[in-house]
Amino acid sequence: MAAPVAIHLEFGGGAELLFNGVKDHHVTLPSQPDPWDVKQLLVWIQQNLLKERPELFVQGDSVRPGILVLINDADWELMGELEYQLQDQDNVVFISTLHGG
Amino acid sequence: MAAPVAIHLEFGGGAELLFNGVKDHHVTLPSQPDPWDVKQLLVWIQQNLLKERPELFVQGDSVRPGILVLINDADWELMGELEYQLQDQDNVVFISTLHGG
Amino acid sequence: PLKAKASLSNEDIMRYSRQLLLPELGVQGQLNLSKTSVLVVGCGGLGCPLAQYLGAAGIGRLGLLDYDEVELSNLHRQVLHGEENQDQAKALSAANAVKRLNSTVECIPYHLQLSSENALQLIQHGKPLVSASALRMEGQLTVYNYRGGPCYRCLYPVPPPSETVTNCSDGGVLGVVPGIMGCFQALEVLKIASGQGSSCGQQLVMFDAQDARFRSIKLRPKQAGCAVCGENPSVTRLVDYEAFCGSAATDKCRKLNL
Amino acid sequence: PLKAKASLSNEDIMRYSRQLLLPELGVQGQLNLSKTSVLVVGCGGLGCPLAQYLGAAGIGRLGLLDYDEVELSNLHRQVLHGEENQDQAKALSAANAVKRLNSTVECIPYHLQLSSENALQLIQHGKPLVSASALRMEGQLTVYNYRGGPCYRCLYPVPPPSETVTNCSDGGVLGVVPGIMGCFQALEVLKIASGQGSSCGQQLVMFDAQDARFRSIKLRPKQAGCAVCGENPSVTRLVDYEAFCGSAATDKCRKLNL
Ligand SMILES: [Zn+2]
Ligand SMILES: [Zn+2]
Repeated sequence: MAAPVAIHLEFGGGAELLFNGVKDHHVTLPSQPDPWDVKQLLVWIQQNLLKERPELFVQGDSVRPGILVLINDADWELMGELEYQLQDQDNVVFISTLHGG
Repeated sequence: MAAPVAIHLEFGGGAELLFNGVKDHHVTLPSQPDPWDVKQLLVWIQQNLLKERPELFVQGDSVRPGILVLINDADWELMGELEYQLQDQDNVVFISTLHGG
Repeated sequence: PLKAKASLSNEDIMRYSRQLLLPELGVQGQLNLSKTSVLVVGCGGLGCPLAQYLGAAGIGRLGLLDYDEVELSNLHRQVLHGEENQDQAKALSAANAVKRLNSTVECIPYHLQLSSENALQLIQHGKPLVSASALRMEGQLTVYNYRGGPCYRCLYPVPPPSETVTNCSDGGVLGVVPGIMGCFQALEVLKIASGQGSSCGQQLVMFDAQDARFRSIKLRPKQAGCAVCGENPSVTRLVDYEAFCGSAATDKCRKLNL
Repeated sequence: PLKAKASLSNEDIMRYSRQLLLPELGVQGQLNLSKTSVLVVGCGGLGCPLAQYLGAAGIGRLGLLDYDEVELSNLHRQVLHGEENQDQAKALSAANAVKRLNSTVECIPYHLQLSSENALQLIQHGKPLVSASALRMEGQLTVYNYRGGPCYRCLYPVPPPSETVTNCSDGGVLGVVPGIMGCFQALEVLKIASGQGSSCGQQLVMFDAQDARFRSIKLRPKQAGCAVCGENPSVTRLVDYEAFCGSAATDKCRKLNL
């Protein structure tokens, strides 16, 4: 069994509007047989945090195009994307790309 | 004997011009009988780093008026000023107040 | 004193529609802006963008203070003025430019130098002061007299020796650096005036344009022993700022509610 | 193409004296600016301060592109325009305003929408793109196509669904937020054009105006499999940006060397 994982989730660029406008979430992912990866985190967020319109957050088993995912202040592409295994105290940011000026 | 202390010194707002324009200095203060405090650090900086015009950096045994001192991103006034005892890996910033626009 | 508007006109609603949509501002925030007076001290590199964005956003009254006239060497950063305004008073040139953008703002040019004598008439004691400066490739910003934070004198009880004070004519400045800092001042003024509140009280914000890096540090609170704002103030009238800190007061650009 | 100046005139030396003093710029940096052409795509909330500070600093040629006309609801943030410019083409109004500030800059207004057809004429392939956006109380900035960093398509291989794209008319925006971001764009353009170099390549800079907080995050490098800039590009002509991302291209304000 993998131990519970405490992580910090942030939503920005408008993505927070899908979470009652709350930008910062300190959450603990429960103990489970295998380590938590980002793919499982997305499912957990949908089931536990997402308040409305899931199609604005996910597409298939990934985030929808136009949302950047950052793990510990780096583009998730540098970290293994969906396969990245979450560590205790990780910081995961979902930022919607702004279009405006 | 207190062990050597490795600290990060930063100069900004023009104060770096007294240090050959170098803003970041990683230095190790040698072992000495008592713990290092900021008052002793100022003497050490004058003897080891300061390149020119000490009167633009110190006045008496403190920094000259118009230079703010920050210890680990907080005003040194909150930390005990000259009496603060330096810890390994501390970050000390000397920032000259800008006048211009 | 400014008369408070009871409601927004149709033209106001049209003009400010994009910011009225913001939950952080809304109609009440806009009405709050319209009853606020701001004194912009210095219509230079900081004061130009500051006045421009305060005027555009619908501040009620804008005092524009500068003793100087527009010169060619100002135009790389003092973007409210134009080539045709050379030799004109900066206060007047700035007021005319803000009027072109928003004629509903009451602009009052003061072609004079802030001194301990006239400051008492112009500045209401204890109002927040959004102060910024910019030199070379660096900027700094602090909100003084705000929610338990320090006043200028709390932070600098002793003035810096005048020979240590560098200004833009000596040290140079990239024009867009005061541009960024002046916009930042406007943001904090608008947050305070609309009722949202500033997040920069008791903070020093530092900007390094070379690294494109901002950094905030926590300052001391209001000092009980401060000669100006402390429990037993020894300075009960405004000190002459220039005498106090030895630099031309107009090098600074600051905001004070009237 | 712009002819390179061999030296600065006396008037140039006077006008730019405060920035010529900077070791980071100097005479060579100023000459570099004078031989650079920049296309400002969109003369709105970002493009106004961007064009203003690029013009003031002495960029050689400034293309100003916008298909839209000035409306009252623009003036809370589009500070190059004035009340008298309502119904005028933004590109023209912006060009006239920059000219008033610095008549030595060659301003070329383009009253049209950027499309895959005209983009090929206007934009030189592979030049750095300083892109920013601002909405509500937030801003973002990235420099694309710069020193091994990604292009837009590397970062967003699939366009966002159009129903997820919010613009200023839907979401609202505090005017000074694009003010800060447009100044920031100008800073990075000036650093690139003068030869100093940008520190924002392969970075996303995010600004939260409510907390007055900036933050930078590291982006992926240029992607070998990218359809535009990769090793086997499948897109060999410019894609229609609007078709690609489903938002009006003019909501964005970007810079491209000609
Ligand atoms: Zn005080
Ligand atoms: Zn690419």
